[in-house]
Amino acid sequence: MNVLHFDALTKHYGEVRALDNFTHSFAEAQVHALIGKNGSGKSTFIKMLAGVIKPTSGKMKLGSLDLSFDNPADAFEAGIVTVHQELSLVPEQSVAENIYLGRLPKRGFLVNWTQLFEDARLLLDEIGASGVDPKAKVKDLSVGLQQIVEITKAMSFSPKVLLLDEPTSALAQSEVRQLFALVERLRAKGVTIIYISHRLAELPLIADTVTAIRDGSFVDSVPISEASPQAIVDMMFGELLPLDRPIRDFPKEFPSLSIRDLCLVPFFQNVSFDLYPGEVIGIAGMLGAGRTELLHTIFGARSADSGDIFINGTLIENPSITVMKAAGMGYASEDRKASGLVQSASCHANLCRAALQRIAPSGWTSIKKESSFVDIQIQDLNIKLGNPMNSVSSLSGGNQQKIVVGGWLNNAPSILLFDEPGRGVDVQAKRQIYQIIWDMAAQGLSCIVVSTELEDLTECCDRILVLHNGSISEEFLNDELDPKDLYAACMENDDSTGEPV
Amino acid sequence: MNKQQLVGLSRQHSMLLILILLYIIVGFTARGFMTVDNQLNILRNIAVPGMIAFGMALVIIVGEIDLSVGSMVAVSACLTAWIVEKASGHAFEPAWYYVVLGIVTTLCFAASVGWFNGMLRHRVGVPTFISSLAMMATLAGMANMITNGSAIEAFPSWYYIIGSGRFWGIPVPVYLLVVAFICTFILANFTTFGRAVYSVGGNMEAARLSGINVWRTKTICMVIVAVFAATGGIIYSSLINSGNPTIARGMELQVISAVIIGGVSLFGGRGSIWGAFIGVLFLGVLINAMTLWGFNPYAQQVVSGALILGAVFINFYIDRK
Amino acid sequence: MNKQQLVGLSRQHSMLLILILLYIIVGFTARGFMTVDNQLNILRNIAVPGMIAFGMALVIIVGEIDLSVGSMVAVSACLTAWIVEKASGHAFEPAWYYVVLGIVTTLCFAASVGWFNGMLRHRVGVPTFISSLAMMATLAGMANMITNGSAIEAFPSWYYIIGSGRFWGIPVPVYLLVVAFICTFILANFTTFGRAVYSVGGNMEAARLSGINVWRTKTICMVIVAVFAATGGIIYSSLINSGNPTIARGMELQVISAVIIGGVSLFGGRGSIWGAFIGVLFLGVLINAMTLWGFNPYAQQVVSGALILGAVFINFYIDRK
Amino acid sequence: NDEPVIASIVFQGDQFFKSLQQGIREGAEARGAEVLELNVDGDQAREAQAIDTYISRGVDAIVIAPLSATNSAGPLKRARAAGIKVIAVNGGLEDKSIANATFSTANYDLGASTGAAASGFIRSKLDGKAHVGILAFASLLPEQSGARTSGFKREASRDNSITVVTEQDAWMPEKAVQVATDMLTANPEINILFAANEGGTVGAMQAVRNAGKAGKVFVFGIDGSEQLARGLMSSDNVLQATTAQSAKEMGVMGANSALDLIQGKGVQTEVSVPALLLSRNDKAGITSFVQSLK
Ligand SMILES: Nc1ncnc2c1ncn2[C@@H]1O[C@H](COP(=O)(O)OP(=O)(O)OP(=O)(O)O)[C@@H](O)[C@H]1O
Ligand SMILES: Nc1ncnc2c1ncn2[C@@H]1O[C@H](COP(=O)(O)OP(=O)(O)OP(=O)(O)O)[C@@H](O)[C@H]1O
Ligand SMILES: [Mg+2]
Ligand SMILES: [Mg+2]
Repeated sequence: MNVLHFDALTKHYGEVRALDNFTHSFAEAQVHALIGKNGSGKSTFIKMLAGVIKPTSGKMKLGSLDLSFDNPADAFEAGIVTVHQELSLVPEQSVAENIYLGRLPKRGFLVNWTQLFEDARLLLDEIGASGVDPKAKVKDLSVGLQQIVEITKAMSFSPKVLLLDEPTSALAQSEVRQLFALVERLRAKGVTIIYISHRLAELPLIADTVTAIRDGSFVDSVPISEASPQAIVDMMFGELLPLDRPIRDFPKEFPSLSIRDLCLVPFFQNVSFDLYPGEVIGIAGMLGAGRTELLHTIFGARSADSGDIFINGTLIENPSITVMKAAGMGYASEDRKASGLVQSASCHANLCRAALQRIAPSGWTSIKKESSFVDIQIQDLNIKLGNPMNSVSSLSGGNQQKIVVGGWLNNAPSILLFDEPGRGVDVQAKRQIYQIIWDMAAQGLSCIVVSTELEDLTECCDRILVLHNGSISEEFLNDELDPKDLYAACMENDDSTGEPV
Repeated sequence: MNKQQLVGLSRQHSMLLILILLYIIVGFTARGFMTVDNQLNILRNIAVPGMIAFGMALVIIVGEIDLSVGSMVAVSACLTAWIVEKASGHAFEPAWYYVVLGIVTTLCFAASVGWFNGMLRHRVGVPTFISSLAMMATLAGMANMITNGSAIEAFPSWYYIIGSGRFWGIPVPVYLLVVAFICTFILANFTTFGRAVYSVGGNMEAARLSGINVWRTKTICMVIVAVFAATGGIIYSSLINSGNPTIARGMELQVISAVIIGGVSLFGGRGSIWGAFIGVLFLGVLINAMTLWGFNPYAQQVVSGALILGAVFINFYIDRK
Repeated sequence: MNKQQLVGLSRQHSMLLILILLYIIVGFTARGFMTVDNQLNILRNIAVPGMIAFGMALVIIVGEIDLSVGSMVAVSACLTAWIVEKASGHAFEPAWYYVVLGIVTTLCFAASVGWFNGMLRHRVGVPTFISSLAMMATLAGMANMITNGSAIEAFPSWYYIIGSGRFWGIPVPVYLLVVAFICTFILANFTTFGRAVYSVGGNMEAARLSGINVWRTKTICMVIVAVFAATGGIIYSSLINSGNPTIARGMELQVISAVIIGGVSLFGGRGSIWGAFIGVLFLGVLINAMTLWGFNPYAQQVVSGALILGAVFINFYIDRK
Repeated sequence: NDEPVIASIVFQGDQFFKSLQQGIREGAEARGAEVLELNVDGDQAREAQAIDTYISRGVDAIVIAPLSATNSAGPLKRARAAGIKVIAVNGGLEDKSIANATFSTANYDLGASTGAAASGFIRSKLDGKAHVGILAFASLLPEQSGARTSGFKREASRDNSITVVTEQDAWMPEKAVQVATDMLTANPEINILFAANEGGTVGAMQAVRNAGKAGKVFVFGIDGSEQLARGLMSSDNVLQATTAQSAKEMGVMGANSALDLIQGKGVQTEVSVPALLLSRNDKAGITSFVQSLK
């Protein structure tokens, strides 16, 4: 029996056809992977099913029941629960309150706090997140734990249909495995799951079918057994050339960046390494290993407790963002919503922000003067947007990520730090970003790339450092490196998760 | 209790500590400050700004603001007096019939203004900052029009009880303040509505996606503060025994200062009713102390400005640590 | 131009359309409105709130607020007058020496107050809403203390030129308004500083991580609005030929209304100097029309409140579509 | 239409100014003139701007209660230069050449009138000794407030020994209740409260009642209103005397003088409108005052 049925479902935003004539049926009690490149309409599809937005036209059916939602509460009622792509938690409130947001248990007309915390405790235990205190404020948790809370919240509805929009983009492997175990349990209970991810390697582990959308249109749906990696990529992109990481030779004489004994309690201690001109270094590590803090410290956005930073052999006395920027460094942030982009501003403004001193050294600027810098990035990075003057918030996640990167490239940096450049970015866009990194590296740009997806690192980097328990525990030269080895190195003696490798 | 807990406690209650400090200083320097009578005076003086501050705390926590509360106090006093005057002409007795009519009508009027602000925010997206600013002028004008610029004196003789009466030696407004505090405190901390207020103020989109009726929540907060302001107007009308359009000018800023001094975040989602109370009490003690000290009025402005700044400074400074 | 473009245009300029509508209505109903003289009056009357509004637009775009501008106008007028009075006692001639001394000192004083608010925000995290609220009381008290409550009249006879003089028939404050507009407009649209203002207001953390000096940007905005307010005070001191502590009461709310009516977002990051100008002009025309219509002053409050509400309503309503 | 146009400008929205503007309107409309009304809300700059607006509007006369004796002069001088008749009511301008005619009850005289009543009371009831608390409005309108309080102090201390214990600002009634209550707490020796305006007087009266000090503390005030009239009639013996101005009468006189000037007739340039003492001992005077408010 086909439980979820869509008939010519369509959503238009003005001229933009976010989803067009989507017709398909999803079978009951299976995990359906929904894939497609950035901006192909996946989130739009999910949002309609979740009652967040209304379709322009078309029908949705659950079993024999017609679905038409005025608000998210209607969707919950129908048993459809969503974990949205952008985290939607209330940072100031407790984990338990977030899980039962809008549905706090009551005694009379008062909140039943005891029951609330007990229920939350049970749910968290069931999900395997016994480490999370239901009374803790969400703002005090790491992004990964917040994602767990988000999923716990969805679970608490005992859904018939669970929609997961890129739930793993902020998760590390161990947490991903927890999540998958959970998803399997749900499937066994008869829950239908639609699962969006850009991490194609995950699909065979979890999905029963793979459905692809391209530019707002349904392409195909195949059982997982027929979905070889090549087939998936073909569905998403039509044609995609195989990736070829250039093995480059660069002189390892004068490091462009040297880190010596850098410490920041409690995140890391005695971190030392060298980065050579033209080299791309990856930093691997589990979620919460302190990689973001390391990049922030190198970039001068936080001050280190001790340790030295040298650029081109010169000691930087008082590292600050201004000093580091002047020395040719740039930093593409991991969280485009909170710290990477000015969402209320235009794409144009976001592409210029970091490089204004270069674009307009005199302090006088104008749209005209800036335009050439904007156009070149839109072209080079293949950013899909209508008018550069439109607000950046109307772009899909992946295109927003490209804007973050493009903004820094405009500053012609000599050292660029990428924090999770691949978060929420499709394979094609990722490859475009690698290609840019390599092109720039060929001209002498040095890069540090942090990513939770270890495949990203093995695909992109020349050398990979593993940050473990606050220090660099291992170093790999990336020569036919197997992501599995890297994974093992990250996990070794990891007492924080307490899991065997 | 170890050192860390102590620091944590002082952080949370830094404003309380500042208030205690103020009490000590004023107690030693201002004659008559530490008498029971004067303490009751302070409580009575903060009764009206206090209850409005509780409502305002909810409004600010839910992510909105209401600048029309001062005018609402004035128009409510006038409206009540006007209705009592008109009704008493028609001689349906006893007197409390028309006093109740006046009070109920006024509270309904206030509620509908709050509801209107909420609707404008919801349906049209007009920020409450600006709609309530316009409402401030409109209501002040209405107060003047109702009374034709002068005070309406029409209350029966026992009406003074609401604003100036005492039971067991404690002024009636103090009871009202306590009731308002308890109600808002319970509302904010122990009801689903109260938790929704925090959720909506903390992350509106998340609240919406969880099926919380964001607009109802916001609108109810706007209604609550308007009703408290109207109650304040009724208390004042009793205190001065007339409906006078000139009262409560600038009270909105006083109330908002108090709420922020009490640690409610202007960005929404954060703060407490208890904090709002501390903030109001701080300002009340300050005003009382300056009157007792008998400062030159010009110096009072400077000193109170500086002290507010100082208190907020210390408060935020400790929070930073 | 197709239909969609037309809608887009009207959306962007809805406030301008409302303003034009207001012009037409007032032009037909108020005698003497459409004369050149009266239009120049309007411009002169909005000169001071106008230039402050340009500064306030920057402050609000950068994500802060300044509630002390009204008091700053008053204290600046008084300070200038006081310095001129003291200096002229010491008879170092010619008179413009000490006028310049007064003006420069006042501007420096204002700049340092703006800088102080910025620093408090930066170092201690005190929101400017509350620090400037405290500053509002402090400065008002200072104005009273400087002048001891009455006005100081000490200016040389030609001093009237700044506030009441004319060149080629156009009042001097109008020139100052135009200069202020051009400077702020260029600052906001054609300098890297202006770009930084928008970035910081839109997302402070993103701006910081792009290497923008967030605190310098915010502080400079606070300084600009304070300096504009001080300039306004100087203009007023010339207009009424004395330093008077009672001027510009409540101007902060008038200016903030104007800026928001002009489409600047209270949440920062969005808005324009041009919009602020339209907002100020709207309020200026409204006040002028009320004066010319001359109906009952109480009704004037209600009508102006309702009209502001109406304008904002239409503005947001069109924006919604 | 050729009917003369008169602009009527005041600076506050209370009962006194309301009556004043009503007087102007009635006086002017009785003689077929059009009236434009404005309240500048205590703002000196707004007053200057309004006068300029009326100049370009081309009104025939401006009847104004000037906000300040000195600072209001500049724009009125311009009005005069533009051929507009200027009538000052409720206090004149320091520069006598500006207004065509001035109608006033000096603020000092208002204070002095109440002060004289207080002086007699203190002498006969309090053995010539009194501790006085004052409620003023110095941070609202410094000049007027100062004149009223000094008039009071001067007259009240005549033949008595009075001590001004404290002098505070509170001009809105609800604020005045609070401040007066605090004053009585801090200074239990106070037996006389003087308030310099209507709101202050209402507040002081209520504060004494609330504190249960009726018969121990006596209130003297300024301004007249129904509520104050009732206070004077009340048997609780709190409010003793207040000095009202004949606001409406002053308005009618101002309007008439403006119209006379427009028609080219000569007018008296300085008219002192007498202050009207309302006292507990003069019930008839109070009754006729209340009649005049209707
Ligand atoms: N509110 C909106 N207004 C206008 N266009 C929009 C809006 N939301 C989405 N779009 C457009 O609709 C298209 C589909 O967006 P959607 O967010 O569904 O993509 P996605 O497949 O989820 O991409 P990603 O993998 O990057 O998250 C994009 O071109 C996007 O720019
Ligand atoms: N605000 C905070 N309060 C307390 N602990 C925090 C806070 N922010 C981060 N941490 C902790 O600091 C450690 C490092 O976090 P960080 O965000 O740097 O990790 P990361 O390696 O960048 O991981 P991610 O993949 O989530 O970006 C984690 O243990 C995290 O839980
Ligand atoms: Mg998406
Ligand atoms: Mg990180």
